[in-house]
Amino acid sequence: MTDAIATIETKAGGSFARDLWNQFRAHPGGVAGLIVFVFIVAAVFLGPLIHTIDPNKIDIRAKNQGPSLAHPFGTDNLGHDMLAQVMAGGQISLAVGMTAMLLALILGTFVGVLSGYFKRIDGLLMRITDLFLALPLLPLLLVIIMLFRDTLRAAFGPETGIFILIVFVIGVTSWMHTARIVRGDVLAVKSQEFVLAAKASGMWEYRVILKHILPNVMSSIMVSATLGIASAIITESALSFLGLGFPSDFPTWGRLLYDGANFLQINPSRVLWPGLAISLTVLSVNYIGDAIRDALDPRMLKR
Amino acid sequence: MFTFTLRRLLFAVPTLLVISFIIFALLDLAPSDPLSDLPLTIPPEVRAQIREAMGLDQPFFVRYLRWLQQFFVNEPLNIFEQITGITVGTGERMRVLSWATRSPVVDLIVQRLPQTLWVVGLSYLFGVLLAIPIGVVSAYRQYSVFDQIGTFVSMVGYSVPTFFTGVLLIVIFSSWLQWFPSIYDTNLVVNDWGSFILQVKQMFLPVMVLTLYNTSQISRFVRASMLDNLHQDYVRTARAKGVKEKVVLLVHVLRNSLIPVVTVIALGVPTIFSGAIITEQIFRVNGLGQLLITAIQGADIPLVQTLTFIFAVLIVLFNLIADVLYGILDPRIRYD
Amino acid sequence: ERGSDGELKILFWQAVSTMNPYLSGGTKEVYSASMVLEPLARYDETGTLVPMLAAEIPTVENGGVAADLKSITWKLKPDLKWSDGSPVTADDAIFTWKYCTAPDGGCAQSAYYEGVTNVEAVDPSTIKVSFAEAKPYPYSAFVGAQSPIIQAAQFKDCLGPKAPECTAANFGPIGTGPFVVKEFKANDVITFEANKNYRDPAKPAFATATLKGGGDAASAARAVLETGEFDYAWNMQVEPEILATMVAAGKGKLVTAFGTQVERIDVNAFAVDPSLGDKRSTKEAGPHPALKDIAVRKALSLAIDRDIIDETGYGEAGQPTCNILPAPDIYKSTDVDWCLKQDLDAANKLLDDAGWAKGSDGIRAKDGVRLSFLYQSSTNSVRQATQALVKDMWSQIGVEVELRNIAASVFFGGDPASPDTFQKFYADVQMYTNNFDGTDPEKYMAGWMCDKIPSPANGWQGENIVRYCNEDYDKLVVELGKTSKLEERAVIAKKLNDMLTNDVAQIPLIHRGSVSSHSVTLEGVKMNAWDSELWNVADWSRKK
Amino acid sequence: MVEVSVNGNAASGNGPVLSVRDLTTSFRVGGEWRSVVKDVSFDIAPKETVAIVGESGSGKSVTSLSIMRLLPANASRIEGSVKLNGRELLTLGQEDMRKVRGNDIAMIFQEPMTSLNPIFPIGKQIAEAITCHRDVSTAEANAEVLRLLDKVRIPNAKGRFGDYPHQFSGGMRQRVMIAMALASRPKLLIADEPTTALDVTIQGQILDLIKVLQEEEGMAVLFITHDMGVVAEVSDRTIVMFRGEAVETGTTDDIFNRGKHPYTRALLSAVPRLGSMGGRERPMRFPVIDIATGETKVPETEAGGVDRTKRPVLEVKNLTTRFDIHSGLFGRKSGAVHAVENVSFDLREGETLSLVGESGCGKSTTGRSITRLVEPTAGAIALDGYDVVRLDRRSLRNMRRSIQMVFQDPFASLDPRMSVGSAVMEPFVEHGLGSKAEARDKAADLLERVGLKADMMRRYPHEFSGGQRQRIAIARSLMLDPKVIVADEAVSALDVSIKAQVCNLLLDLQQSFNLAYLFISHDMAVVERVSHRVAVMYLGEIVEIGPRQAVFDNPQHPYTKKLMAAVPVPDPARRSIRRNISTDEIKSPVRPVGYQPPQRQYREVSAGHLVQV
Ligand SMILES: Nc1ncnc2c1ncn2[C@@H]1O[C@H](COP(=O)(O)OP(=O)(O)OP(=O)(O)O)[C@@H](O)[C@H]1O
Ligand SMILES: Nc1ncnc2c1ncn2[C@@H]1O[C@H](COP(=O)(O)OP(=O)(O)OP(=O)(O)O)[C@@H](O)[C@H]1O
Ligand SMILES: [Mg+2]
Ligand SMILES: [Mg+2]
Repeated sequence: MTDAIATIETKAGGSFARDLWNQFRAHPGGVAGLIVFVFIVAAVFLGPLIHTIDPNKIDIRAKNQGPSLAHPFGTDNLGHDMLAQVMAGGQISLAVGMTAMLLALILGTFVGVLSGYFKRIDGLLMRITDLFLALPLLPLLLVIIMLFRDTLRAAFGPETGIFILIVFVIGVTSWMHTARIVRGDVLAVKSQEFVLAAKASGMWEYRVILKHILPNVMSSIMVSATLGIASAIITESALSFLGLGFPSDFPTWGRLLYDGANFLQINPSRVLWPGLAISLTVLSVNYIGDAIRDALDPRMLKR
Repeated sequence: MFTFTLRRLLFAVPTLLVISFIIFALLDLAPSDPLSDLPLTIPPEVRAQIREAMGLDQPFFVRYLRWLQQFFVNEPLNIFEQITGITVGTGERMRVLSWATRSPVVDLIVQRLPQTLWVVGLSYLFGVLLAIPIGVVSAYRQYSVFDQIGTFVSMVGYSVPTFFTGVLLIVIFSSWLQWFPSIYDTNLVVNDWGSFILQVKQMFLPVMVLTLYNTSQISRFVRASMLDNLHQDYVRTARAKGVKEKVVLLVHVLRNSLIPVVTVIALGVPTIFSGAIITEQIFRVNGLGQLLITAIQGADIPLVQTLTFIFAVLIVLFNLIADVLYGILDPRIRYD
Repeated sequence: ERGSDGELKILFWQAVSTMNPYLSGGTKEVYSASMVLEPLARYDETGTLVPMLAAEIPTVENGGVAADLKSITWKLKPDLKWSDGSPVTADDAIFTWKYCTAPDGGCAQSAYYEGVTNVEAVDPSTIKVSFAEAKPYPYSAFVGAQSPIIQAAQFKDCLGPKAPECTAANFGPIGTGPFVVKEFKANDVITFEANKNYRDPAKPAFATATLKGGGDAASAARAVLETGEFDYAWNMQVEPEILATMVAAGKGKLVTAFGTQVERIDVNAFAVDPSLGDKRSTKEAGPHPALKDIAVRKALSLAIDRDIIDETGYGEAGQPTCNILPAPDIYKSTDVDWCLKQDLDAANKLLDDAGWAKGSDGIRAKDGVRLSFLYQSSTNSVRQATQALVKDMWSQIGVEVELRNIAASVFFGGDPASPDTFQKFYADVQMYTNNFDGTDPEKYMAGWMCDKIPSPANGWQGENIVRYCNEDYDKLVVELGKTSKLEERAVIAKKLNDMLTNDVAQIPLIHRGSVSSHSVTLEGVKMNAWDSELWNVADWSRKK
Repeated sequence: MVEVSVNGNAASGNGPVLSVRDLTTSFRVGGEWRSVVKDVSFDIAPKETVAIVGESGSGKSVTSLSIMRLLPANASRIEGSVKLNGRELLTLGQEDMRKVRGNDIAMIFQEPMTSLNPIFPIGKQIAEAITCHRDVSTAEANAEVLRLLDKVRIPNAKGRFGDYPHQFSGGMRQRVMIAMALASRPKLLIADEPTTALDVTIQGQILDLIKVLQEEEGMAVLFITHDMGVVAEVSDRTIVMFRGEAVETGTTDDIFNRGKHPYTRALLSAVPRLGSMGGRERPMRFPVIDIATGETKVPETEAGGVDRTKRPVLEVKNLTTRFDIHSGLFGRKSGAVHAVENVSFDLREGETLSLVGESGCGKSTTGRSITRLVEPTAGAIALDGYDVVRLDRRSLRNMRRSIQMVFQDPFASLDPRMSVGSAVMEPFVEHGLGSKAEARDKAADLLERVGLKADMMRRYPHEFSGGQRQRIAIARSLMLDPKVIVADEAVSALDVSIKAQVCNLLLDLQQSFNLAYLFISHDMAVVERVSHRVAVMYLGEIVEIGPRQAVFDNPQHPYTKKLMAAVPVPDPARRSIRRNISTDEIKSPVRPVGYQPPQRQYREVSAGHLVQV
């Protein structure tokens, strides 16, 4: 009888993903963020099909121009078309953001889950986390470039090689927060009875982790993911800002911003567009993260 | 609690040793060279002599052990002597010397600390002080206009990189309006009203940029934590007792909400000491961040090693402090 | 009148790390020390030697230099005083020599004392410097900002390995110059005050001076040219159009001086294919498959439009050049100018004639060797702009380029383990600036001799980065070493320069000047490329 | 007690303390207003105890919170009228309402664990209730707090003044809550399920305490519960709520003996009554009554017996499980929790052995030791041919096919992010017992067996009620065809009627699959109903074990007797009987290093009925 009551109250059917999407849609900031983000991604990847100027084409006669029909974002001091550069830079920045985030996420989740789940190695892993927090990024980057650049260049070509390096360095130095958060969540999830039930049914531990622990810490992981994209884009920008990072004919938003900073007064659009692109991307991604967190909030799932 | 702290402290020693070794090895491996900014006109033989004088020709382990001795024995003894005036032993011992300046690293750090504390520390403090009320009101009036705006501003605050806002602010306020200096004067001594105003002026822009960032981040934490607690049963109990709403909010909810926030704040303190590299660079505040970045660029290994190691110590220490604070603030947590 | 003009504010965007030029050879350290420490003689803005502590410049004619060129004798000005009031004597000079040559001292300027066998006091104010061999150009020890006299009394306990421990002395050396260090904050700011015992009672005009460090070139320029917060800023490596807008603000102006700096592209004589591993860029690797062809090298040089590079990256601070030895005037060759004007047609023709035919991808190749080069340089916005321009120009003659920029601390560092140093040159072409100190090019030109090629055998320590090897060239260098007459030396030096350019041992791009900016209210600045920029800071004053 | 008619205006001399008229409370859910309490009216006279009883979700708490106006202001709407001594509360200003709360009406909540602020000492929290309504000095307030703590029978009140909530057991915390509620001598005390989260023995203590205090203070009590036994014990009048409506109101006696509404009868029938099994040997199903018609849907029937000739499927010999406590600088062992000490029993096919005992006595640990979810310290366990204590990882996994667990919390024991279909199929798939399709067929079959529909497999746990979830958990445990099921408080968290259903289900399944149950519970009434044999645990040891009939009819050990006495009796006639239960907290099983547990002797009272001496 009470079963009947409960059944009345449940929404008929509806898969998990659809629920999630419905929750997500209820978050105006998240929806706005998603629209902006999709727009940026589309602009960056599809834009070059419309605006076909080669980003590395030099037209020295047309340098330092303001916005015009031919160059909607103006040109830089070598006569590169800024719109083409911003789009090309966006492709790299977004790709770096995504992949570095993924790497950081995988590492962070791995460490977080292990140290949350296995009490014995918790202390050790957390101290390793401390170590990585203390590691200076720049010397690490230099060392890694020295050790692996040529091998990677030989294997993947110069561009992909340096891409892998940068992504690796950013990923390897930014997983710690994810690890800490995931660890905390795992500690909470681990003590729930369904984990015990799974263990009691004779599942291998690793299967328990994969099928029960991980999905339940997903919400923090997703939030870390969105924050991770943002911080990876900013870190890459900061690396470019400090003069490391990609080769100079490889525009990224950070490098465009850095190179443009001095030209702010002559040609404000050089700073404005990449700066805006970085800020908007990070902002939209953060809003998406917020919405995902709200949507995945167990309080929302459990009535 | 005491034994917990003690045990963690004891455990910290080997941890830190390992960290120091790894950092040292990393720096040693790094291909940058302390002599790289010397003019190319200085011939190779002279360079070799300079290297030798720096001790660079010694094997890796010798250098590491020497650094350990200098850092863990000589420097503390030196500080001890300076404080007490008692001379221990001959009083002559090798201190950790920077390669670039040939002066004791610790002195450099002590010299840089004030600027960093003023600018980065103050903005952290402001950040915390602003974030708490903002977070509280945002959570209490969830989805209100204040909350929406606050959320947006704080999102912007930590989405827009400081190297963008910083450059923008300098051009607007230093170049066009000329309200604030674009260069931080570390020699300024605050001894009267006028110099105080100057100090405030030169700190304004960097502190503002960093405060915005810190406030944004911490207020998010406060808000989330407040929201968690606002719906707890004990809040209902307090209301059912007839406690005033203000007291419910500020005593019951806030106190509980601050527990996780305090640990987040504690974990953030080490970043004050690492300085805000980019912000310091942009506003030319010659603090610890700037010291570190010049040291890294100049491959000044003793300086980088010491700075990063001190940073590591702070991280480990504040991790511990965060845990201990948690235990103190939350009576339910009892380590041991 | 001394001290009447208040405070002088100088900005060095690379901060000064020590005031002892013997412990750090960095330009910024040498310049800042020159406000305090003085040599016996130094170069003026034209590159002429002028006496400082010395009463006059010794020459063979006035008997100061021995006829056999094996010794030089300096006389001090009368009544010279250190800033602490004690007299300057020949012993201080002797001590300075001992200080810099003491074993394990790591003296950065010991090259200035190379070949010096003895420094002795003839009398308290007369110093005799003896050389092991005849020195056609004996003005090295105690000459120029790099080799000033330090006070024996202050540094007497700082010899050899103890040198770095004398922090107080290194940060606040007692000198004879117009200023005295009041406070030194390493890598940050130095505060000076006027030297009460300076030999000219009317100077310096400023009572105090601060030398602030940190930031970047553009913001330093802004602080002088736009906001007027500082009086003088050094090394304005900023894109010309930015400087132009800043100058338009009317608060300051730019000053330029041309020394011997040449921005050049090195072309590697040896093969550098990564598959060669450790043999890369050494004789064992064999000649570079493409760059061994002079037609290719010449075409590369011809294809470059140096005017555009100058205009985008250097402006007033640079001039297109084909010379690797661009100054002083008597050494400057005027014979080679074939590369000054870009000539794409000629370059293409050269390559066509040499059999480098364009492939389907537009890249030239011959016998399976593609004209595809790795082009490395240090990280620096002007260099990266130049790289981009050159890449574009070379693409127009069917040459493909991969750019790489390496952190300066690595590129110019000598870490033998690093593959990225400019000495190792694991690239087809690379770009940087080099020059020589003072005005005499002998040592500089000797840097292209066969035995100066860096290799694992000499720990990659050799000046012949381009791995040029030409017997005729070596012979000429030896001859230069034996010639003491200035005019004859000049003829030989020019010949050497022309050989290098015509053989395209490297591609000179820009004769670079040093640019600094100073406030319009600052008077007396005489930009000097041969010595410290602050060489005449005693004469600076505030415009009334 | 004064008889007050339902529509209280016929009240004698003094009117009702609280008068609720047509109370309707709605919540805004997704933009729509949904009423969860509809037209509820009742009065409470001074010194009277009125109980509201009903299933979970029937609107009991919302009713009480509406009276207190503690619902979230922007998402709820309260209509009707609530008068306190004639004063309308619903239109009162915020500040005036605040003065009513805690002062005129006080409230105790269900969850003593979370209802106290964890970071303030309890003394301070009680004092706050005083100081926010009266202008008294701190010293006076503190003196008053001590008096209150004494009053709610907290031993050593002075010493515990500065303690924090987590340092108290659940029962003690509930006493603190009561002390807090009494602080301003309210006219009305609302107790919202004050004992639901507590142990039987503690529940008895708290009920007694409330009764005593009510008499002493002379206040009216609105008592909210879903437990008819509790209702019978405490209330003068009873309101039965069903889906937001008050379906029946009357004196408790009337409700119990002459309840008319089918729902009331359904509620009553589902209440396990201690002693109702007198004379029966085998477990018996609960009757289930249809709410709509009032007819008995499932009649009471006796369950199957046990074949005593076969070998037991589970034999436990001298099982001991201890948890080491480490402390000090180097984390040396400083003691141990003796959670399970020297426990022996056996279990046959088709048999239910119940483990009973108060919270923390080691019931769960025993269950987990048997499945090796915790490592036993000593002892031998033989399960279906496996030597459990000495298994390697692989055979342990196989062993677990023979023994499955069902846990207490139906909300926590299913992964919220896994569809129930996958959840049920999972063990089968993980053990590679067959294809996905086979797993699906089997899961569908089992879901139907436990009374759910196979097409629910695609739904997620949050779309099910607690009872349904527990069925799913049971279906999952059956997926591997186990011989033994450890049901760890499997029905404790469920509503009465659902509890009955799930118990019936368990009995059915036992018969069909010949399952052996290790039934862990602290609910004596349920245990009496479902088990063949009973073991009573106290501080990690079995103090009494034997056939159910023998233990219940003839309890020997003092602790067993105490447990029996604590069970509320769903008979209003026996209301005035007081138990005189001590106010002690539960004893701690923590022992220092080197502690030697005493050798225990057992006395056989009758066949198979052993008692510790
Ligand atoms: N804040 C709220 N917003 C929306 N719906 C609510 C809210 N609080 C309660 N409800 C709904 O009101 C109904 C009645 O809830 P209530 O808490 O009164 O039940 P109850 O009888 O006290 O049950 P239990 O025995 O489980 O405590 C439930 O369906 C619940 O989901
Ligand atoms: N993993 C563990 N580590 C330390 N002590 C434990 C652990 N698990 C249980 N205990 C302790 O062992 C004792 C017995 O616990 P157990 O959970 O078996 O009790 P229980 O009878 O099931 O109680 P409840 O009715 O509250 O579930 C308790 O004192 C408990 O605190
Ligand atoms: Mg309720
Ligand atoms: Mg239990």
